[in-house]
Amino acid sequence: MTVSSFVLIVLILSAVAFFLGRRRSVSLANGRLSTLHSRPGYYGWYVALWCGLPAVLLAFVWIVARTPIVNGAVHDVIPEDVMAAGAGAVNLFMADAYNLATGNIVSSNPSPAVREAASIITGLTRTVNLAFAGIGLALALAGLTAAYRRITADFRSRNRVERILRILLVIASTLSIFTTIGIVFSVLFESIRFFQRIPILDFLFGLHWSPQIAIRADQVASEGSFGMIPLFAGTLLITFIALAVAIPIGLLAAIYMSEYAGRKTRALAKPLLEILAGIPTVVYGFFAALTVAPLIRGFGESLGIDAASESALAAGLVMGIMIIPFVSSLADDVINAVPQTLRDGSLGLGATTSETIKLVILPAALPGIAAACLLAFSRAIGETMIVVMAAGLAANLTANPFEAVTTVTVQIVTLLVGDQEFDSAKTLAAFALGLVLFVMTLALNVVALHIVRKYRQAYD
Amino acid sequence: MTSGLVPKMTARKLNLFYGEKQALFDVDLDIHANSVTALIGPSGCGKSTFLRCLNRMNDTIPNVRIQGEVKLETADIYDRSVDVVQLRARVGMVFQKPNPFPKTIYDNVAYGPRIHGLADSREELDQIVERSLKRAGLYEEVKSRLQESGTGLSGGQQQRLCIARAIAVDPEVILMDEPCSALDPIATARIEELIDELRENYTIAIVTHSMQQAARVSQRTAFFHLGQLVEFGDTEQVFTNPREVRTQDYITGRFG
Amino acid sequence: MTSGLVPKMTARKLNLFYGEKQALFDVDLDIHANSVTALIGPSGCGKSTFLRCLNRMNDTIPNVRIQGEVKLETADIYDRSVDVVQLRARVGMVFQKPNPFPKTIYDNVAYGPRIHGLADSREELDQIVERSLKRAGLYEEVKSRLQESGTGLSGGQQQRLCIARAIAVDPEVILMDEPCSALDPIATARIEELIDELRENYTIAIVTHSMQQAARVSQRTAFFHLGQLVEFGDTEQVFTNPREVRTQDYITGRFG
Amino acid sequence: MTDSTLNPAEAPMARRESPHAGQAAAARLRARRRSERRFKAYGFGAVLLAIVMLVVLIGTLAGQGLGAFTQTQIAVEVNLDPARLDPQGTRDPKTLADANYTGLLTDIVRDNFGATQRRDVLKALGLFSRDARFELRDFVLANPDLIGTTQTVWLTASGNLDMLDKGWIDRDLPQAQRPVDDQVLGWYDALAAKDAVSRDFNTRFFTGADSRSPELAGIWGATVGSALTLFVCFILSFPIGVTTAIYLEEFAPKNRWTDLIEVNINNLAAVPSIVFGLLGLAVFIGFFGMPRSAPVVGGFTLALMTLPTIIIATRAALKAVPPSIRQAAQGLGASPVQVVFHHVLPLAMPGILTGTIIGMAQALGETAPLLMIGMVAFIADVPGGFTTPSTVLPVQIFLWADSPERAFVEKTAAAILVLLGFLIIMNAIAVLLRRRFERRW
Amino acid sequence: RDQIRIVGSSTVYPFATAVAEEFGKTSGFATPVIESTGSGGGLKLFCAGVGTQHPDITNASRRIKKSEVEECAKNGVTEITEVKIGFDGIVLANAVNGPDMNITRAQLWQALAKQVPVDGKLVENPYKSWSDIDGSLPNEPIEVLGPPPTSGTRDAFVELVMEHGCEEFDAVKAIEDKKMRGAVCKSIREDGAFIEAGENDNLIVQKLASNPAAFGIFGYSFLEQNGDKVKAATIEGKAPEYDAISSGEYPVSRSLYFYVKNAHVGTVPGMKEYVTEFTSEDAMSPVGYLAQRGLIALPDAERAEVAKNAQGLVPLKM
Ligand SMILES: Nc1ncnc2c1ncn2[C@@H]1O[C@H](COP(=O)(O)OP(=O)(O)OP(=O)(O)O)[C@@H](O)[C@H]1O
Ligand SMILES: Nc1ncnc2c1ncn2[C@@H]1O[C@H](COP(=O)(O)OP(=O)(O)OP(=O)(O)O)[C@@H](O)[C@H]1O
Ligand SMILES: [Mg+2]
Ligand SMILES: [Mg+2]
Ligand SMILES: O=P([O-])([O-])[O-]
Repeated sequence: MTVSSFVLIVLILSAVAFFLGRRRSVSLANGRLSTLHSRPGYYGWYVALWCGLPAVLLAFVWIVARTPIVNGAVHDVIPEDVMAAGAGAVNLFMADAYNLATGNIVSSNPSPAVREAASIITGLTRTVNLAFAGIGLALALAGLTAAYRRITADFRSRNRVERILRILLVIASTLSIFTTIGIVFSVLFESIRFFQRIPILDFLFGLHWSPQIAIRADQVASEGSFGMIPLFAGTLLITFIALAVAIPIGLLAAIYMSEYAGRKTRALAKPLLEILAGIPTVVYGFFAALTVAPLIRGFGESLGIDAASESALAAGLVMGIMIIPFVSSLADDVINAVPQTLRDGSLGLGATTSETIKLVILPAALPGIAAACLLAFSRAIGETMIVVMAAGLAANLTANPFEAVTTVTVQIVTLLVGDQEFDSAKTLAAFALGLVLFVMTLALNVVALHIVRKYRQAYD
Repeated sequence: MTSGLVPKMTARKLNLFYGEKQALFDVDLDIHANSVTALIGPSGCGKSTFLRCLNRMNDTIPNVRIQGEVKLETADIYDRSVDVVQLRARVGMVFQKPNPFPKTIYDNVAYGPRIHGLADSREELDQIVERSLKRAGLYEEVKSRLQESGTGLSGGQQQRLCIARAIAVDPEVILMDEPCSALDPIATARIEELIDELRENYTIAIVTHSMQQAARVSQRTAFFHLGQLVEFGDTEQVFTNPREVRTQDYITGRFG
Repeated sequence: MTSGLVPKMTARKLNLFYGEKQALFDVDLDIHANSVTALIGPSGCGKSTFLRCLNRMNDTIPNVRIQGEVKLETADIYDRSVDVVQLRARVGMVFQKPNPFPKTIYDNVAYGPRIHGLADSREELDQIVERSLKRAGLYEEVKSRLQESGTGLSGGQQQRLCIARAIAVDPEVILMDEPCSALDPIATARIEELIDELRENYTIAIVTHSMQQAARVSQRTAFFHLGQLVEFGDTEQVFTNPREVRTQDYITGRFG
Repeated sequence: MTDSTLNPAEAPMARRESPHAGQAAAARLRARRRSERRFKAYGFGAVLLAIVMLVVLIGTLAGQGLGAFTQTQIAVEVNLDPARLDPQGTRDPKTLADANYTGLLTDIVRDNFGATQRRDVLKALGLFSRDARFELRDFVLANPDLIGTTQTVWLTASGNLDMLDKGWIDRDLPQAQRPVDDQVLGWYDALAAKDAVSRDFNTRFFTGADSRSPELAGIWGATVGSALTLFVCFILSFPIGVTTAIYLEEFAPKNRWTDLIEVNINNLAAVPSIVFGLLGLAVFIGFFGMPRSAPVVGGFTLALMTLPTIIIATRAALKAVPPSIRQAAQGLGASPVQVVFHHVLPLAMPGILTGTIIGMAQALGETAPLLMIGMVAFIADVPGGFTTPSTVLPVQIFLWADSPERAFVEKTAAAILVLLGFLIIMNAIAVLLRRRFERRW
Repeated sequence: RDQIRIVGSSTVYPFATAVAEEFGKTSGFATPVIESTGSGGGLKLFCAGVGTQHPDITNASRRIKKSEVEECAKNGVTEITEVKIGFDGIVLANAVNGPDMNITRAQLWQALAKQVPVDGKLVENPYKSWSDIDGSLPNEPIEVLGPPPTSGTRDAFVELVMEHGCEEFDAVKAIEDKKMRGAVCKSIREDGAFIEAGENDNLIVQKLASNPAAFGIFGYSFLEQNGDKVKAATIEGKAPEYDAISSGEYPVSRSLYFYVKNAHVGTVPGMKEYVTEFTSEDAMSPVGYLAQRGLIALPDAERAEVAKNAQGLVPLKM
């Protein structure tokens, strides 16, 4: 039996368990449902969860454990010479055996050892699967009966079910912690290796970024310089420009849609704006580089400013357009959720709509608006393609938006996908940049959290 | 009889619909200057609806349709040229459900004067806030916590806060929708005193469920029933010698 | 004296703090089964706060700290083992500010019975809804619009809807925070009748600002002032022969 | 009685001046009015500006890309020479299928264009798509009895010819600057004069997968890949995101630990997407041994990236639900879980859906993390399931945009249009749902 | 898995995919999956080990490095077949309406280096316009869009143009320290005259089209397809034309490769056949379909040699 069919069977069993539990509670109630502690559905859920959850957990163990079990057995029949040839050969041998066993690849005439291994794989896999399926089904049935037996009229099934639900909620919310841990780990070790090569202070406070390092051993290396300040300055500049576009436009659009526009206009405009968030960034990149950048260059020249054809301004402006919906749609929802009584209270005192918005609605909706802006900020920090295409890759330390700059994210991406070398500082730098960016945004978020807390006005 | 009085606001053939449902039927009513007009009637008869028509607060409810005419002095307030903001500044309102802003008590009261530019200095604003809270009989209770949130007040305190907030704007007409519903007798007495005091300079319309209160504070009383204005006249006359049977029944509590 | 009655709920040395601010001071109070206990006192004295302690609605407010003991029959409701949900199903509440769900009128009333499984069939649920609305004196007004939103009702109608919603759950104790504040005399009479009727099988605590109402419907009256329980006794005694000067002053309206 | 007979003018009142009448008040009011109008105009301008940007973007794309929905075909005379196709005369389908169609094609260009020199033949073969030989084969297999006759067959034109036909190549340029030279131009004109050039709906574009030849390239493979990937992404990120938000906002005690989680989630939103690719590579492919380039892995990875958006939006929406509604339900004895699921969640639904729309839109347009997990790839088959190699729309766009062939410019724009169509369909459901849940209180 | 998995260079990607498609359509095997990861990234994946979870073939726009071979060996990837498939010309081009350019590598170095010798001394690059370097060059400001330091193309450009160009100057030759000299030769100026554009060559072409003063550095196939927009500069008097690159007369061209993991041959179906297809005359010859995609074919003799070694899977020795 495969895992998926097992899971399917367990699901069906749980559905049955639900109806059994429900029916039992109803029959216990003798037609007076109010004599039950909880609604019949909760009894059903209770039995279903006890039937399904352990079995599903087992399925995870199954998935994780079966390959090692089978591989362990196969290991015993691997011929000496293959063993001697190293891990790669073993791996290939295994691959051959698996291919033969599953019959998916027509391999060139397999050796007897491979044949034997394949037959072990076939046999053992079947055994392991049967064993797990057997245990799993037994578990499911045991859970079902145990839970079913516990049902009495005053059994607190709702509390039980809700407790399980809460545990599931807690588990879901720890996922973000695991993701963070995963991210930190996936950048930490490489960063440490980077800092062994490049002094951390040079990295943190260096004013020059030019990761040119010899890529061929026979090349004479030109030492790259790894000062991240220009990158962070560039990131800030572009993010600032993007937010300077997105937040006012997004917020004003949100206000207009929720407070001024008619229902129909809003129903049309909001989804339209949301399309902006879904246009692939390559498209924005082309737009920024080929339409906006020349305009800005022309504009700069007409002002007598020496504008580069690749400029922070072009990238920032277009990025701003891209993140408008992050602000407009989310803010529109929270503004819309402010109770009407507050609007009435203000309007009744003779405030204009705009005064009402500025003085009453926006403060009340502040946490949501702040969340929207933070999200927009985050998105701006993380954007790559537009910057690569429109602002270039040159790490200039400048505050002049008409000049080319680059961002941390862009450098991370180009370092990771560009030509790389094992262990070269150039490749490792990407991880160090990732780590520092992570820490910096964390600090910013902490500050933001406190500010929002401070100014939050809880209505009602 | 108070026929010597000037009508400050007049409603003529006022019909109001919530979507399909008609809530007011051909209401003709004058609200006289420098007097208190009480609106009474069973729950759901349209008192609040009528009151909200007088400063166009019904504009904020979707699907409301209004026919007829409402005048403030000589101007039709539903005329396109009318500035709703000015109208609402001149015709203030205390809502039936207290709805303080999620701001400090001080800011709640200062809100109106600020937007209308009624205070030229911080001190003046402080004075307005203090005076308004005092007139609403709330000052003593909250003077030490003016910087705490208005939503953390008790029900009756919130109601008085909303009254203070409304009178701080210094409107010409004050519409009060059951301003004492959450108040104890003493606070009620304070508000009634306030109403009496305000009457000298202002025009007041008040919705109340208490016949005693209507009799105590108002000069004229309008009795609504099922969206219709059944009877309207001098308070004394309405309470002692009602012309309509329905009024009689309602006042004596025989209705239902 | 009605000392022969069983206390359904008892509060002992109850202190409550909103953050730093103490709102209740050492309150000792028994709510007797099958009787109506009225809580009176000036606005802001802690009546609502006390009432909310009785079914732990204060738990939902941040920064509230409670000391002392509240028992439902013999169980301490602040005990960790207590199921708050079940407690609130047994001790129902009508809030001071009507707060209907943004759902239909029908669903507003049917919600409680649904989650508590009080109806075994759709018809039974219909009956419960109809009966509850009738008992709250609202049915006639809304029977044609049961599927419209509860938030589109007038203030008084919303208040009665909330009463109907609370009694539909069939709790043992009903806490009512100014249930008639937005009601006209006739509707008030209807609710008072309801309270009287409920008293036979239920325990009721009611906050009111109307001395008359307290005198009419309650058997026992508690007078609060500045967070303290000043006087507590049989209603007749409290109104005719109060032991404390403050009570006397309040009842006669001389307070201030 | 009423006082309607009374003339208000007759009874001028000596009353205190209202602060809302008079010169100063009027001036103040005018200023406020102006500020009101300005504010409203800003709002309108903001919406308009955003929509204009959208229209410009889409308009440009449509101008470039709509052409790709048609494909040029050319008609040629084919001598179905039995000696070439079926020397034995058995009409056996296998023999017919294995015949030398490239040779037949060479015959065709010789007969139709008089190309005999090797150079000319090659150039003339360049008029046809690389699949012309298979088209010929299919034609023969479908009509074996026509062997021995001469037939007119429509064959797909090459990308360059397609560009020429659609006018993207400027004929007036000197030969050296054109991708097609004068000889090809001459052939084309001859064909056009015979009405042997036509443009048909490009079904292959909508049903095929990637190809190195622009005239054969299709978007369906990437569309299916996107659908599979986003399905996995949604199935994971929506429930997990919403439940996380519910836990944090409604159940979690407010302490340092939950603050940490909150900051953490906000911070995850700022992690560059490629880092999620690294994580996906390490965890899903490296640790769990999931297959490379597969939609499951893509979905998992994008889900990690989408989660913060959904969580943040959901939390904002939950926060915005007034406490009075929670209290009302609690007062009736609803359990916290019931309060949330019966009341708060439905009211927060618009915000949750908005977060989902935006998060999914972002996931739909993302390429960088997919690079790490092998989805930036040439895949010539339409993916058959969650574990078969596949690519996604933005990757396809990215790859096509990087191709030298001129005809891919048009395909790129068309692929973007398809992606936007995909986005609109995906959003439409959510938008409709959202409208049903919207209400004010 | 039943299909070949290929990773590696984005430069080789268009050619490899063309072969893969042809292979898939005619051989009966599944069409290989080809990822565009960049040469270095591809080699990293390729060298990670033997087994079906690792790729079978990697493309590279440069030769495999010694360190990479060692890394491969460390992970058990010992037998690798190197297949050289042809050349990629790197061109310097500008908009068709811009000035014609006739330049040498030495002049290019002068235009783009960070430090240049002036009067025998190394100074920060003072040249603002091309004509500052030589009167024969156009009187236009120097503005060159080129690949970023992370790109293989950039390395090739540095090696083929910069390192070559600098050797012509005595002041450079005079530098004793090898490291120093390397740095002087290879460092590219950062004052804005050289603009690091992304890896998308189409974008560079389009940027050039809208900015006649600018030059760009990109691959030959893009020049071929965009003759209406851009024109190439001649370097040392040679225009980047097919024959000139093929014969090696045009100096700026590099070789393209792919590497086969021999251990996988026999396990993964079709690998041999794929290599055969790639090295067939049909594909690799000057009239083959790869040439139509812009690949510059190897000279005939070398091609035959490559095909023979490749089809025999002769392992690389370094
Ligand atoms: N959430 C809160 N936070 C802080 N203080 C509060 C809060 N709720 C009530 N208070 C304060 O506690 C005191 C008692 O309030 P409570 O609501 O119990 O009064 P009450 O007797 O019900 O008055 P009313 O008749 O006006 O409703 C008041 O001074 C009030 O301002
Ligand atoms: N927003 C609304 N949508 C639909 N119907 C409404 C709305 N507001 C009020 N109504 C209905 O209009 C009628 C009049 O309502 P109104 O609020 O004016 O009553 P009221 O006289 O103020 O009653 P109460 O004393 O209970 O406040 C009622 O039947 C009410 O249900
Ligand atoms: Mg009302
Ligand atoms: Mg209260
Ligand atoms: O992808 P590359 O050819 O630049 O390594």
